[in-house]
Amino acid sequence: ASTPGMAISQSTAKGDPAILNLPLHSKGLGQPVATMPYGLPSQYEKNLQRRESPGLTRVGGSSVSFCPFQGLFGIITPSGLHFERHHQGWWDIDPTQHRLMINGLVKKEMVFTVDELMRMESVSRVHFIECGANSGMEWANVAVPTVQYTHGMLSCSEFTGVPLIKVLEFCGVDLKKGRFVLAEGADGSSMTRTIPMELIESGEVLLAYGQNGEMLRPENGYPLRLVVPGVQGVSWVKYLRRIEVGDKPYGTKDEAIHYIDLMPDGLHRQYTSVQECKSVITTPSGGQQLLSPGFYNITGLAWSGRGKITAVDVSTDGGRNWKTAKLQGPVHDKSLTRFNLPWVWDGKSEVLLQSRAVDSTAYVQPSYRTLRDKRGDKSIYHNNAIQSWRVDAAGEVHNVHVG
Amino acid sequence: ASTPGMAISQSTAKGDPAILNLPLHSKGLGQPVATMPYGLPSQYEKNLQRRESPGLTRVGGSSVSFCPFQGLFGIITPSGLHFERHHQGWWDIDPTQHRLMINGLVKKEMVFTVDELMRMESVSRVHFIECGANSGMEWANVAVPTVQYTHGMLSCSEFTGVPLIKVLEFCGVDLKKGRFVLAEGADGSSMTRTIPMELIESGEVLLAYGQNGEMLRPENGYPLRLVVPGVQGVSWVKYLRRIEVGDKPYGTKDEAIHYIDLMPDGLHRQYTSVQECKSVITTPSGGQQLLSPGFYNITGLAWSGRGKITAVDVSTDGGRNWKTAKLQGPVHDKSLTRFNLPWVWDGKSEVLLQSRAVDSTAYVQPSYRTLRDKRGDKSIYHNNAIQSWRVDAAGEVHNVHVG
Amino acid sequence: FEGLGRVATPAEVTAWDIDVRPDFVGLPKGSGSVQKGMEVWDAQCASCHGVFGESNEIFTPIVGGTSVTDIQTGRVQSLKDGSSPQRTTLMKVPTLSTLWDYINRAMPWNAPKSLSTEEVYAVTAYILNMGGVVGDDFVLSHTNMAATQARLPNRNGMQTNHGMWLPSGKPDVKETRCMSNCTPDAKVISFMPDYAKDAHGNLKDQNRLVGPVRGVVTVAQAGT
Amino acid sequence: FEGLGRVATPAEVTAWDIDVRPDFVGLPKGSGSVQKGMEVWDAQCASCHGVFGESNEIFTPIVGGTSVTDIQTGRVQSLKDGSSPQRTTLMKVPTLSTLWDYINRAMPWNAPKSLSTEEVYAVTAYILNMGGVVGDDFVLSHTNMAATQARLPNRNGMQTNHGMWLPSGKPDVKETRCMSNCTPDAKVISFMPDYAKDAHGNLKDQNRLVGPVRGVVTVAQAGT
Ligand code: HEC
Ligand code: HEC
Ligand SMILES: [Ca+2]
Ligand SMILES: [Ca+2]
Ligand SMILES: [Ca+2]
Ligand SMILES: [Ca+2]
Ligand SMILES: [Ca+2]
Ligand SMILES: [Ca+2]
Ligand SMILES: [Co+2]
Ligand SMILES: [Co+2]
Repeated sequence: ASTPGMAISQSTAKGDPAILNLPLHSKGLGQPVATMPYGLPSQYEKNLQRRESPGLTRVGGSSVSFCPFQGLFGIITPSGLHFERHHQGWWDIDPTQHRLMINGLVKKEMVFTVDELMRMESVSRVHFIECGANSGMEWANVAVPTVQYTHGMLSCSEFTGVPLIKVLEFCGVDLKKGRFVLAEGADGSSMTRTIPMELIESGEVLLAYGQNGEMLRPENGYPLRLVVPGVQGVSWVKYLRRIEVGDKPYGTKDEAIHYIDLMPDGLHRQYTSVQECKSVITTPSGGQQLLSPGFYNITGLAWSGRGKITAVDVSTDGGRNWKTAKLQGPVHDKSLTRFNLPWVWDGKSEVLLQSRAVDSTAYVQPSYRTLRDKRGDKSIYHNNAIQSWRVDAAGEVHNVHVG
Repeated sequence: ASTPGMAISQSTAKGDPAILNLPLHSKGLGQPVATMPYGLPSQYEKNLQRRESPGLTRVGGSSVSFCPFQGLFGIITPSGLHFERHHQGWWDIDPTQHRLMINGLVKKEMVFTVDELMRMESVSRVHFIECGANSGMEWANVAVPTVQYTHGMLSCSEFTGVPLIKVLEFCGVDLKKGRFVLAEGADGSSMTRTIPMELIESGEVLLAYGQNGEMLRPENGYPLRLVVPGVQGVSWVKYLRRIEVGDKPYGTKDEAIHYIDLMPDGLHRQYTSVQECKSVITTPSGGQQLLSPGFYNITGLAWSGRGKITAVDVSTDGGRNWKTAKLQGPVHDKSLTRFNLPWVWDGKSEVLLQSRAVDSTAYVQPSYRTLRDKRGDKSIYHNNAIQSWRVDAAGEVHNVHVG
Repeated sequence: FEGLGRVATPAEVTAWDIDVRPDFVGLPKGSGSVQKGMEVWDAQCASCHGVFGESNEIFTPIVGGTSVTDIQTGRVQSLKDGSSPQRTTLMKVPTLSTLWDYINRAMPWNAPKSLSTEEVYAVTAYILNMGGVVGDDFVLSHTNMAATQARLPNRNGMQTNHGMWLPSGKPDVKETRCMSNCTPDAKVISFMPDYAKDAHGNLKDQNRLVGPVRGVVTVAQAGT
Repeated sequence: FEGLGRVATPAEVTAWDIDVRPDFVGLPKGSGSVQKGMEVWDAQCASCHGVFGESNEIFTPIVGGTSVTDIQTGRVQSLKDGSSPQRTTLMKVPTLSTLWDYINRAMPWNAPKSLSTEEVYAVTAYILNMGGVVGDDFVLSHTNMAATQARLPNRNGMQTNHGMWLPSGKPDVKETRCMSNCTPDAKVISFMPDYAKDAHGNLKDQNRLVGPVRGVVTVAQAGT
């Protein structure tokens, strides 16, 4: 059950050469500080990359690159590995030339520079962003091998910005008539999405410029993007140039042709936005090989667009029996939440791993059976079903569906 | 009071050319996904770099590079901008060849591979790391111009790893006799520091491999470093190769020749480790120029090695009067904590900005006067005095001491 | 926010406020013929979307999968019976404003916002013509947009009575948090077929060199 | 942690367990003379630390600032009266184990762990000799390390009765959280002198191109 090439310490009678023969770095002088004024990961970490799923999309400018959760820790996603979803490519925009316009049902239609937005009172909050199509390839069948491709249209960052409501109030918003907002980007498609005013009134929707301590990355909307906690990524409009306050939804391309969920009766659900409670085991996960029998930490992520994660249960027998995992690390509202459960693999048994999250509204993450019973298997979006990984007798982990 | 080159929108009668003439990115197709399999900041962000302070050290392999807090947001430090402090240079170590040895007062002296450490139950926690010498150049006088150099030996990350106590218990540690631990690195100096067992018993000390979701960066100890929350950075031994359990402190070079604090009576305090409660305003801060009169967000960071931040007060008149700021964003134990206070600058008055933090032990961050009365001004280490920034009548911000 | 921001000029709002809503608020006056639309399409759209809007090369097809009956009912039958292999744009779009607005802001993909108002009307008309929604002599204009929308094959195909617009909405499923003896009949019902094992490259190279696991070798490596 | 880790072999522990404590636990048997130490120093150390250990080029000086009286009292007088411009290593180090251990593990800086045990004893002896702590004919060995340590100029210079080792320790100062009319006499007592304005480069280039502020121009720019 062990794999060739694994790096357990190869002791000779005397001991491990990696200990007995001091390595070069114990016997020499290293690199000076600021060799890398902006640092990068180790050369040994190159396998963890954003990757496309072959065959999923037809052209890179309207495509997705997936986040390599098979090798990540904690809840913060390194910005260099944040998933990407572009509809008309990404840009590195000169922030001195970027503007935000507020128009529509406001007393004063106004224009702000990035300087001005960054002078306003700001907040910093940790939130997940998930594409509505995450896990979308798997509605009907197993389609992809690893957690990078099953769940990698997901990331979590500390965002800094100004609550949109404050800026709207400053412009004299008409909250009685103005129950919807159109957010519009400055990219080729000038990407548009409708946001209900309730969300904005909650104070949670941000005009964000900061991500994990620095400015947003170009791929994520530098210098300004909308942050809409709990809601699918397509609403987090990048390169945000305009906010219009209106009295009706806007029926934009990505709410009338895409991001609509086909139900078994042939009707589409329109304006489905919230990302419901979901979880996935990241280690061990599909395409991985356990090293040897013994102790393992089953670990993964849970999140909910409706609130906080309150519990995650883990099953090693395909859902028959469950144990409650530990929520390690920070637990934030509408944020990735890390869970861990100790586990011993006997080196010979087949195992079916599953995780099931519960959120602060008491919603329990559904099985594929429950979800398909209601929605069929053609809706593409909002697949939050319980994920199963099969550990075979040789310790290889496979993506499977259990029903 | 306004500065040349500032980017307020230059409206002609018809409007701003940046709006009226659609930018290229609104009229073209951008870059495909995964153009950067590991992404980087915008080309317009290059000014924010790790930098050395000229004249501070003599050679780059034993030096420090400072984190550019003048331009950061929230509490997470981007790993590429994490401050560096090396005593014998940094290395990019092959993780398959790295080992951790536990020896001394344990039943079984043991060796672990990185594989094995990463199989253990892990935790993820957000903590600050601050060099004991941070702000050390400023004990007697103002010495450096910006917050990067006054406070930049500081960073904050989400760390993932195994509580050291669990591994020691697994080795059968003798907690009665073994009241001290020696942590040793694998670099040229095989850097050593003594850690009191009380700290380890608290469960807070981690054998960490993860930092902000990915592996530690080479400059920060890849693939393994000790995380000692609340304690000065030199104890967070990088490239960790060995933990020895002993019954006495080890009097290592960095606890008998450096990281000792000279008091006015000519005695040095030895084994000073904790980083006491401290704060600093990052915007506006030294070397910056306010753009124009009007609204600003006074924002900064507070932290304490003794616990959580419970309050931050801000003064705009050099400490005469104080207002309590908002603690925006996550508040964690022994973590950077972001504070914000709205403020209007009239465009003509001189202003003396200060911040003062309070922690969960009710300790109040001291003034320079209070601190120097007790410790003089030659101790180099553990300067947690209140920082003052003078905004002059033209809106330029200067580093000053107020007494 | 004293001192921040300024009032937008009318010309600025005009430059950016280009959206068109389902009730046609925002729609500029104008018109364009199917005839003219064909010219635009063949010159500027067909290279990506195919001469008949059928191409699946650059994006999913724009046209196809709808019937004359669908135009009458406003419900696309093939969405229900699954008879169409793929969902085309015309099978889904319920609002004509959406097509007009999107073409106007985003197409052609590599030169968005380069079309005149007339060209947008015209090429929208031509797409409808290819889908059999309007005739060859049709001229689309701001005066007949509403009437033309009333012929869209899937205009009655949307529902919004679900709990997924707002985080406070009511979920459509309710799983129970069973802890033991929950699904005695559960078994594996789907897995990756062997021929697809290498479809995502060598998974060994997509996992870390150390850690609790290694990536599985899915592509034979040179020299091994 | 079933199945994880293995027992270290004696050879492995020997290879890595090199630390020497103030009570000399860990000190290998051996000896080295001042004479031999001078050879080592001149060949392998002086290039960085200076022929007399006085260099301030690569690191602060090793030797200097101590007196015969200090050797007697075990307290370095110049630490109190500030008569020495800089603190040298010998002015601070209270424990001889520290010097031995550090040279053994870390020096020469560019070739650490290359010295023999004899060389470490010898060069340690030579440093003490340069500092006037031992005579020219002295031989340092494991048997006289303790006695030699009892001559270190600052051996009595440390205190540990402070609250800063553990986060639970008691702070040495107590500021009050005054909120109004707190320091009526407060004034600026220190600021950057004008000649140092450019010492850290052009601050304009160390601040973002947008934001609430700009960096101040501190270095005249070409063409402005
Ligand atoms: C260079 C390739 C290219 C050209 C030329 C082009 N398109 Fe497109 N078109 C695309 C791509 C790619 C998308 C999908 C964009 C996305 O992901 O949002 C698209 C989307 C569309 C859509 C929405 C389809 C849907 O279901 O979302 C319409 C309608 C459309 N194009 C019409 C046109 C028209 C009309 C023209 C010419 C005036 C045109 N296109 C020219 C590539 C092109
Ligand atoms: C290539 C330059 C170089 C050479 C050669 C070198 N050193 Fe050093 N030495 C340094 C540096 C740099 C430091 C400070 C390292 C640090 O920051 O921890 C240092 C530190 C020391 C210290 C500790 C001083 C203190 O106050 O921390 C001693 C003792 C020392 N060296 C002795 C020696 C001896 C003995 C040799 C020869 C066997 C030697 N050095 C060779 C550069 C050198
Ligand atoms: Ca789409
Ligand atoms: Ca040092
Ligand atoms: Ca509009
Ligand atoms: Ca194949
Ligand atoms: Ca030892
Ligand atoms: Ca100068
Ligand atoms: Co999406
Ligand atoms: Co330090």
